[in-house]
Amino acid sequence: MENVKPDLTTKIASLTLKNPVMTASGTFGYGEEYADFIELQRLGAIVVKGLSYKPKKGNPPPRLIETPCGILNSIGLQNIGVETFIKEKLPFLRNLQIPVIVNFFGDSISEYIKTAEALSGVKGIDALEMNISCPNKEAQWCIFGTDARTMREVIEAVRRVTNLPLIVKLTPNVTDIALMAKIAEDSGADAVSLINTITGMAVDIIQRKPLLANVTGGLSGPAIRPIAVRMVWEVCKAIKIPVIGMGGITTYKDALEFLIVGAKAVAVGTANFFNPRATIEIIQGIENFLLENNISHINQVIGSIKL
Amino acid sequence: MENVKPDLTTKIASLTLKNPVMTASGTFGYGEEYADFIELQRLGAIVVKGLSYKPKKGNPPPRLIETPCGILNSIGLQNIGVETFIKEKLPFLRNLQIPVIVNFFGDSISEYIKTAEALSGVKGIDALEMNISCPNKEAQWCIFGTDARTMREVIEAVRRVTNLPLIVKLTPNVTDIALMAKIAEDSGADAVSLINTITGMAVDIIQRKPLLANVTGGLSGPAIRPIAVRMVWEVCKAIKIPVIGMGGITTYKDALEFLIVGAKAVAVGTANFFNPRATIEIIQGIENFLLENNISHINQVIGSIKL
Amino acid sequence: MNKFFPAKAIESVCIGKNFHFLRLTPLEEIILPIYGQFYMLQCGETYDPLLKRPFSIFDYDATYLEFLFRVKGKGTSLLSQTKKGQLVYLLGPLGNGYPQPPGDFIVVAGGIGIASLMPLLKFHQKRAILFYGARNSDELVMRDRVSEMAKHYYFSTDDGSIGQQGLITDLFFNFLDSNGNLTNLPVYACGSTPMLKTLREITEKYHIICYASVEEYMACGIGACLGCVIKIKNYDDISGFQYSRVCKEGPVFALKDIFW
Amino acid sequence: MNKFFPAKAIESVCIGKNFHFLRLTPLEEIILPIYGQFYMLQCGETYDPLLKRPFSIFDYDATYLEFLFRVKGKGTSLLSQTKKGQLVYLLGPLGNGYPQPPGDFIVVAGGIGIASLMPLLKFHQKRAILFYGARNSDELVMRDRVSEMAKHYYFSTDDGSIGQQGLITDLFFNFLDSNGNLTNLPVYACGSTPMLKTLREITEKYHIICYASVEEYMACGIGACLGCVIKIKNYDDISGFQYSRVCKEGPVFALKDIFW
Ligand SMILES: Cc1cc2nc3c(=O)[nH]c(=O)nc-3n(C[C@H](O)[C@H](O)[C@H](O)COP(=O)(O)OP(=O)(O)OC[C@H]3O[C@@H](n4cnc5c(N)ncnc54)[C@H](O)[C@@H]3O)c2cc1C
Ligand SMILES: Cc1cc2nc3c(=O)[nH]c(=O)nc-3n(C[C@H](O)[C@H](O)[C@H](O)COP(=O)(O)OP(=O)(O)OC[C@H]3O[C@@H](n4cnc5c(N)ncnc54)[C@H](O)[C@@H]3O)c2cc1C
Ligand SMILES: Cc1cc2nc3c(=O)[nH]c(=O)nc-3n(C[C@H](O)[C@H](O)[C@H](O)COP(=O)(O)O)c2cc1C
Ligand SMILES: Cc1cc2nc3c(=O)[nH]c(=O)nc-3n(C[C@H](O)[C@H](O)[C@H](O)COP(=O)(O)O)c2cc1C
Ligand code: FES
Ligand code: FES
Repeated sequence: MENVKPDLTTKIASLTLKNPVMTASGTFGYGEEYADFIELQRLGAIVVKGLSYKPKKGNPPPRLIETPCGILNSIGLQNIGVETFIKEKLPFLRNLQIPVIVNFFGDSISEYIKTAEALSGVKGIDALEMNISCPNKEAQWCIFGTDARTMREVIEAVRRVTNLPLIVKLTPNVTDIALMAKIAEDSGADAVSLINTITGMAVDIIQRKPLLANVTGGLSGPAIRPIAVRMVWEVCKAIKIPVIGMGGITTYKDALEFLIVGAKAVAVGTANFFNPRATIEIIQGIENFLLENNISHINQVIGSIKL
Repeated sequence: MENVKPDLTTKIASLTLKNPVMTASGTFGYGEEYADFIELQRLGAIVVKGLSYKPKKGNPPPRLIETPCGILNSIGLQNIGVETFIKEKLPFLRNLQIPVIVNFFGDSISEYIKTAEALSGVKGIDALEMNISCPNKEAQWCIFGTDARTMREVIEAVRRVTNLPLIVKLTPNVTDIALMAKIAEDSGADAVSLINTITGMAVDIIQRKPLLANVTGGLSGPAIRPIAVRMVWEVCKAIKIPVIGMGGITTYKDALEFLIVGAKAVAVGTANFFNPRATIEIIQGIENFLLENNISHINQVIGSIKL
Repeated sequence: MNKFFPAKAIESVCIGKNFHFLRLTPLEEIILPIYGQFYMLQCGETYDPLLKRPFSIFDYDATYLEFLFRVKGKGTSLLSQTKKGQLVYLLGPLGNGYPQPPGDFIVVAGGIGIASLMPLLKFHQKRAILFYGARNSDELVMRDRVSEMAKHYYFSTDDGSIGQQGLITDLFFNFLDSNGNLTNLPVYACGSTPMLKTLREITEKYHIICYASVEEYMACGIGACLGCVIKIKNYDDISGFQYSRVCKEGPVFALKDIFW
Repeated sequence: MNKFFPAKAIESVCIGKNFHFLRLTPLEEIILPIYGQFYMLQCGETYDPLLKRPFSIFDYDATYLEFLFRVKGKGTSLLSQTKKGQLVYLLGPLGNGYPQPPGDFIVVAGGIGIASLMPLLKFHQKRAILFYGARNSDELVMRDRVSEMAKHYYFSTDDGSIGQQGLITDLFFNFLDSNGNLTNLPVYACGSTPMLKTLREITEKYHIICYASVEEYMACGIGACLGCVIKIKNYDDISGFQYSRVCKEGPVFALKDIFW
């Protein structure tokens, strides 16, 4: 039998990705950092570091520490702000001819609105990913993504001001992730992505103080993969809009776990740090897997789990 | 200066432990399995595999799979039941002259009551640890430990029927662990222990089916330690009753992280599997640490975190 | 009784693509294993891989322990990089082991399953009729060393590169067919699940007693985690089965008792 | 420009308790580093340790790369077990490197900090006045190889086992005190934070330019994660500082600009 190159095309709302592998926000800078290592054009999509309206300094160091099979980080959402991004980083990304997804956040609903508006209608930005795992300035006790009512409010507000495909990025620090996904769907999201990092902490036993200046940080990397796969599976069962899966993906096998439980695309995060070629190797690995198993289209893998 | 042997004594409700290191339920069998490897008498306390009123067969295999720095298990609470435990396992444990804590669970409030009653007033059982991370037969949509109202109900019910020190074991699969701990405290718990395993999933990409027969399982081991430390820290700040910390503890350094954020004792779980001498090495390690740092009492370490 | 102890690698050699042989000298007095028992071996120095891996004892006396294994995933891959002189930590001997053969007996080994059966052959020299099959001659590892212990031996390979072409169970079946008098010998077997399933059909047909060593994922190896269970027939229970721990009640079970 | 490439270990030797020397031959054409740059080296084969570790380039040409490191935790411990012939994956060259010295210059090295400064000495032979201190003579590693590149050299150890007893910064301070004319030479430094802080006091006092290579935990090494920042003075910003990435804007900073 002749081996035909399998079709890896997948759709996230109105975006068509030539393959289901994208980068996870905050782990791929603004793309250019990885240009020495891979052909960026081969990516399914590129998701940039989370932006706020104004530049943000981020947290004091130390900001990261390795833990067993994972890392804890508290970058504190340092970023260059919307304006500088559009001026200095977007032209390069636009040239790549692949979907550019801009991750953004705010510390109040009005900040979210302002940022979404500033990013909409800009040539070269193909979709928005809304990070709702951020502290809520107005209600000190919660982050946007853990309280159902606040979450609905902020998503609806953003939905009203943008026509771009809107991906809502869910936090795993909740009791019922499927419920949160449902709320995102009902509030107007075109897709959801998950998981963001899981809150963790590490202690310097000699100094008796936290190893991160910010006390707690977000856990990512292979350690969290089983939790992420479970959550993506729960969400895929609960909603109809596309799901982008991530959390600890390091090899094509990991990526396939997420696709099999129902994710339409996956994002590679921490793995980029220890293997700058991870995304490309994963794309290649998925393609080979389909070839070897005589599967002509990635759609036949997505959601194919047998229970 | 002369080095005096440091005092490791710690108190959990009315129990006095000669050191803060206990075993985590389900990872130490009924104690006797480890008698070849360590002097069981040296443990701070022993916590046995979770018991239900009647014996339980547990889940079909495969029941466990290794994941990066962790394991996923779905034993399904297989156990020999209260009666056989008291008859066949307790005499051995009683002889050890260390506190014996019995972990138990039910699938309905009445099962919890029945089991707690059967375990109370039995010579050799020094405290009960109530596992509330079990599916609730009466309310299919929840497990006891994730819904505030159900949790309160079941703890209050058990509290009414036992005078033994009651430890409530919290599940980490919640948005706000401090809130759950507060509910346990308010409902009459004498102490809380955390964390139980985090729900996860792994997929066989060739067969396209879950690697565990039960689909999902509980993640434990070093991978989850940063999450556990964070949760223990949050709980210690929120309640006054003693906290027993666990999740990924493998070395004395890990144990100290939990003690420093405020746990009065720690439990060692998955580490027993790959190092049957883990508990003893941790006790020894803590003792040496205190000696080297001229700390005379473990109380000076507990809760000593500087923020 | 079992122990957790360090041993020193005195031989560590690749014996064919993806097969490795390890000979260790225990650094403490050991408890002598019995045939069919196994050890948990630490692979690597960090938390990944996390768990020890189970391996049957291939050969031993009071001064050495030998293991034969297939390089499968990351644990065995690291273990195969063990250098001469390096320390290896082990836990064991574990499990029940094979019951003592009453006289002559039959051994059916599928691939690396031979590792578990070797001590039976060694301690009952020239008493066993050995059936040993593998994918090809390369994977029929240590065949000279094991076959010289047997009274008679028969090899098979999937590709016919050595011995008879085909499955070892076919070879065994044909053998029984033409040697009816041998159906009163007990069979000792270790191999893949498909092999054991076929073997069960055969031995049930001839009413032959068959002991099989089986595999299941293990965490503790000492009966504490309840992770390694398989379904074993139990007519005292209304369900007709019970879960037995491969590491404690096994790894050797009467093949007829396994609930597949 | 930087690259991710494999190299083969051609020398891997312990050079004193907890110190290791590694010489690699790149298996691909490399981009030549400049002094003060570093590489991220993969330690081990599994996910634990997860991240690559940063190491300064100690010596190099187009055909080899050398690293000198202290065995600290699990990453360096695994790396120190590299066997001759083994593959090591690296990413680099990374970071900014030291600015070119205009003529003669001063080098102040604390312990393993020497690794970062060696190429400066090598590529400007007999131009540097070297101050090299460590805890004791065992930890004053490679002192012959580095000192022969210097114009003058001075050693110090905490225990006085070699060179002058005391801190290298004290030695340096006394030297300046009695050689006032040398305060116009730029200083290149690498060592512990306390050492650099003292050095800052000294160099500020004498208005000497000082370039220091600093360390921070790193994940990516290429400027993408923003994990490795330190506070750098920036009077254009109302806060008076900015966070700069050690892996990209550093690891070499003008010592006076560091906001401690
Ligand atoms: C009692 C017993 C005796 C054994 N004796 C031998 C022997 O003598 N020679 C030999 O080559 N192999 C033997 N095996 C199988 C051997 O344990 C596995 O091949 C090995 O654990 C694979 O580890 P890995 O990390 O290389 O593979 P991975 O697939 O990366 O392992 C991942 C996880 O799966 C487990 N696992 C994978 N395959 C098996 C398996 N077949 N059985 C049990 N657990 C498995 C591992 O222990 C680990 O926890 C035996 C298994 C058991 C249960
Ligand atoms: C630019 C740069 C150049 C360096 N050059 C050298 C060199 O030439 N020789 C040498 O011996 N050391 C050098 N170091 C320090 C070296 O990177 C650490 O000692 C090493 O990462 C420790 O890893 P570990 O796993 O053994 O220790 P662990 O303590 O187990 O490491 C845990 C984590 O902390 C990080 N870490 C620990 N110590 C340091 C440190 N001092 N700096 C940065 N990260 C650290 C590790 O990278 C890892 O992520 C350099 C560091 C940097 C930033
Ligand atoms: C250093 C770092 C920075 C991150 N920054 C962002 C961010 O700005 N916005 C966001 O939505 N997620 C951010 N994330 C989360 C990742 O996008 C991803 O959801 C998470 O790391 C899990 O995937 P992984 O395990 O593959 O890394 C960040 C993660 C890391 C490790
Ligand atoms: C195989 C296994 C069985 C367990 N059984 C129980 C149980 O019966 N009851 C319970 O409360 N917790 C049970 N646990 C949870 C542990 O007691 C502990 O909370 C958890 O594993 C986290 O600690 P660790 O990372 O040190 O293992 C079990 C854990 C494992 C791995
Ligand atoms: S491996 Fe733990 S009970 Fe068998
Ligand atoms: S290490 Fe990632 S930005 Fe410097």
